[in-house]
Amino acid sequence: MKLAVFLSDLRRTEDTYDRLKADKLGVILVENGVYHAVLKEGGKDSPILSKAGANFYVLSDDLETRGFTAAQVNSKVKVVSYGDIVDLIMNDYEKTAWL
Amino acid sequence: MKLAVFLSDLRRTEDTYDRLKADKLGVILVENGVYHAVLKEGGKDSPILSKAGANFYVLSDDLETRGFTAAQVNSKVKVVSYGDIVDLIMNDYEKTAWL
Amino acid sequence: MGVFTMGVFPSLVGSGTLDFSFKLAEAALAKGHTVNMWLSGNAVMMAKKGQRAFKDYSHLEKKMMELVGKGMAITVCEACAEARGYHKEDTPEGMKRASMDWYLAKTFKSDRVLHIGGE
Amino acid sequence: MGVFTMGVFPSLVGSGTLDFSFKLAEAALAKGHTVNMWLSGNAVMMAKKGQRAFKDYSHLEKKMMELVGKGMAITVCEACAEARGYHKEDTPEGMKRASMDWYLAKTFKSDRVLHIGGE
Amino acid sequence: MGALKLCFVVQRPPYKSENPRLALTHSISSQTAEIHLEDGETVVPTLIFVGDGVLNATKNQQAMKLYGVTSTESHIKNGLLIDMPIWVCKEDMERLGLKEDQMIADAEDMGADLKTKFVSFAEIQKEIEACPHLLFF
Amino acid sequence: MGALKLCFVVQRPPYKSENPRLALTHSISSQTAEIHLEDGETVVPTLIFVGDGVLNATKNQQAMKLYGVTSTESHIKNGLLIDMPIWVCKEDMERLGLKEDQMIADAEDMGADLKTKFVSFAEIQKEIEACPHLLFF
Repeated sequence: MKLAVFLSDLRRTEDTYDRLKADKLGVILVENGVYHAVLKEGGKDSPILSKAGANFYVLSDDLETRGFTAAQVNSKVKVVSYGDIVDLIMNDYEKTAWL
Repeated sequence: MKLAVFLSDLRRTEDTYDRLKADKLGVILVENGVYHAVLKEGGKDSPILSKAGANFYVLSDDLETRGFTAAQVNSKVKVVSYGDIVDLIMNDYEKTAWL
Repeated sequence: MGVFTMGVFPSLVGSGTLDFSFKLAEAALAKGHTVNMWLSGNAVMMAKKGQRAFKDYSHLEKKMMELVGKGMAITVCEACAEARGYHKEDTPEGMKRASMDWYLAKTFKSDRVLHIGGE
Repeated sequence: MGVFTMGVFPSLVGSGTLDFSFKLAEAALAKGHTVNMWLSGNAVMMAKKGQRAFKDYSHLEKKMMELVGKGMAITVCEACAEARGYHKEDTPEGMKRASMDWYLAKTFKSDRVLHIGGE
Repeated sequence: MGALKLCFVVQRPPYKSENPRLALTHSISSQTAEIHLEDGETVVPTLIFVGDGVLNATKNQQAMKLYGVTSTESHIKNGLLIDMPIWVCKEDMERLGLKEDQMIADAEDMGADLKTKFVSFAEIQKEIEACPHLLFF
Repeated sequence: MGALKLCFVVQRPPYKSENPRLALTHSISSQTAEIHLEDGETVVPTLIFVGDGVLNATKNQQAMKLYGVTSTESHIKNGLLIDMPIWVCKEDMERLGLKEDQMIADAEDMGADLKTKFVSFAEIQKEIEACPHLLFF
């Protein structure tokens, strides 16, 4: 399946993300999920970004709301707009999971 | 200080609990915090219960609401009623922290 | 162009999730998609007329009416609203109340569903 | 006997935190303590008259009036209520509305404070 | 024309918020979704408890007695009564130290034929793949 | 007679919920608590950001521009303007990789004299011990 996963928190209370598999996986970081794209906790990338084979996206509005800019975003992650997220949902992936 | 800490969740999103120190520390498990008193995740006690020198309490109403009984409670933890919690707050500790 | 249905559950005054949902709906409408929105649980707060606008809180009633004007179907969970004391007469114009089967039936007719659950 | 003030913030229809707060207040009153309660943020939902009782949700209006009858002072955050569309006329009898300084002043006069924050 | 499979996946413990309760009430409402659909169209839910969500399916919950509110247990039993498949992840029960005899196995007391299925995450993954839309709670 | 010290401790990131915003509005309202108190009685707050709560104190937040809502940044600056001590935990900034130049250091643009204090957790622990009542958000 082609699955777009939304993450909206810095600290997760589920482990579904670690277990779910998809042939094509998109991970869209929104709200407080955007911190995974910019923080280096203990000098390291967020473990969220180590999911093999996934494509990572971060919502630019939610980054800027929190005082961060595209320049600070991890190179694994693509900065996107609301319109881009619509295209990801409607064209690139078949289903979504807000974890 | 004499501090009563309330924990109401199974998965914590703060690390204040691990860092706060008190001369006398009471840890009162309520709502979904009661799971720390009964679950043995991976066969082990909850890490919550390893806080050195603390006294642990669990609210009986919230245990039973979730299908557990006093018989299942970890021996480190004392089962208490709402009335007991009032006494802990008013008599045994000086201040409270709901984390 | 497709049919996109969003289910919005955990949102509240002062939370970013409702803002996110309305901005995403707006972007989907702008691209020509059909958009349905189901507000349930705490998100039914949108069903209350007379919310006072403070700069400290996002105030979405105007945005909601704009999106309804652009053709978005927006429905709130009737029981969730009643439990919170939001009655029929509180519901802003253009917004419907229904039971949960409305949402499930909409998912049947949708190309994509984004169900925003969580706490 | 002491003065005990609770600040209740994150509660909602369907959450256990309001239930917890009211039961704890009841137990404190039963032991002869003076109890103050401040409801802020989402917990202001108690300020709304006409919440319909469903078995699926805890319904605390009756319990609240009982505790007020036993002398508990219960006040909700006025701005938080207005932002949610709960106006003065929605407030059940015996319950007050005030600004946040009411709560801070109560903590001044309290032997113990339990501030229930979190999300 | 046809049936739509929907996965309702509950990942969090009960009672903190309305979240797991809404998964139950929404999945049960699939029974009446047909009034909005055309002849022969149905919505077919599977309700899945995974991660800490398996804590929703413990038995002997006393929520009604102690707090006057319907327990998650009675909702799950209502689900079985209307023949809705209810799955609980075995690995998560094991991880949390929950035994099968602590869990809601059936709703025989209410006259339900269907029983709870204790399944592996691999089976849940397959069900998720088979559903066109996913509703995570 | 006398001053009551109150610690407001914010442990979680901004914007998910009202939580950090309420810490700010409540601590700022200590300014007017005197109307309910007797002559000479005051409430003296310290607002502390700890753990992930330090993320509230990043600068250049665009909440007003993008979502039409007051930023946590502008609330913090209002706090400095009324001379409320605002403390941010240094160890947590370091752990999250936040540098001091990314943080709100002052509210000079608004005419405030007071500056943010970047402190160790040991100092926070001492302040918590010195306050008769604690308000964790």
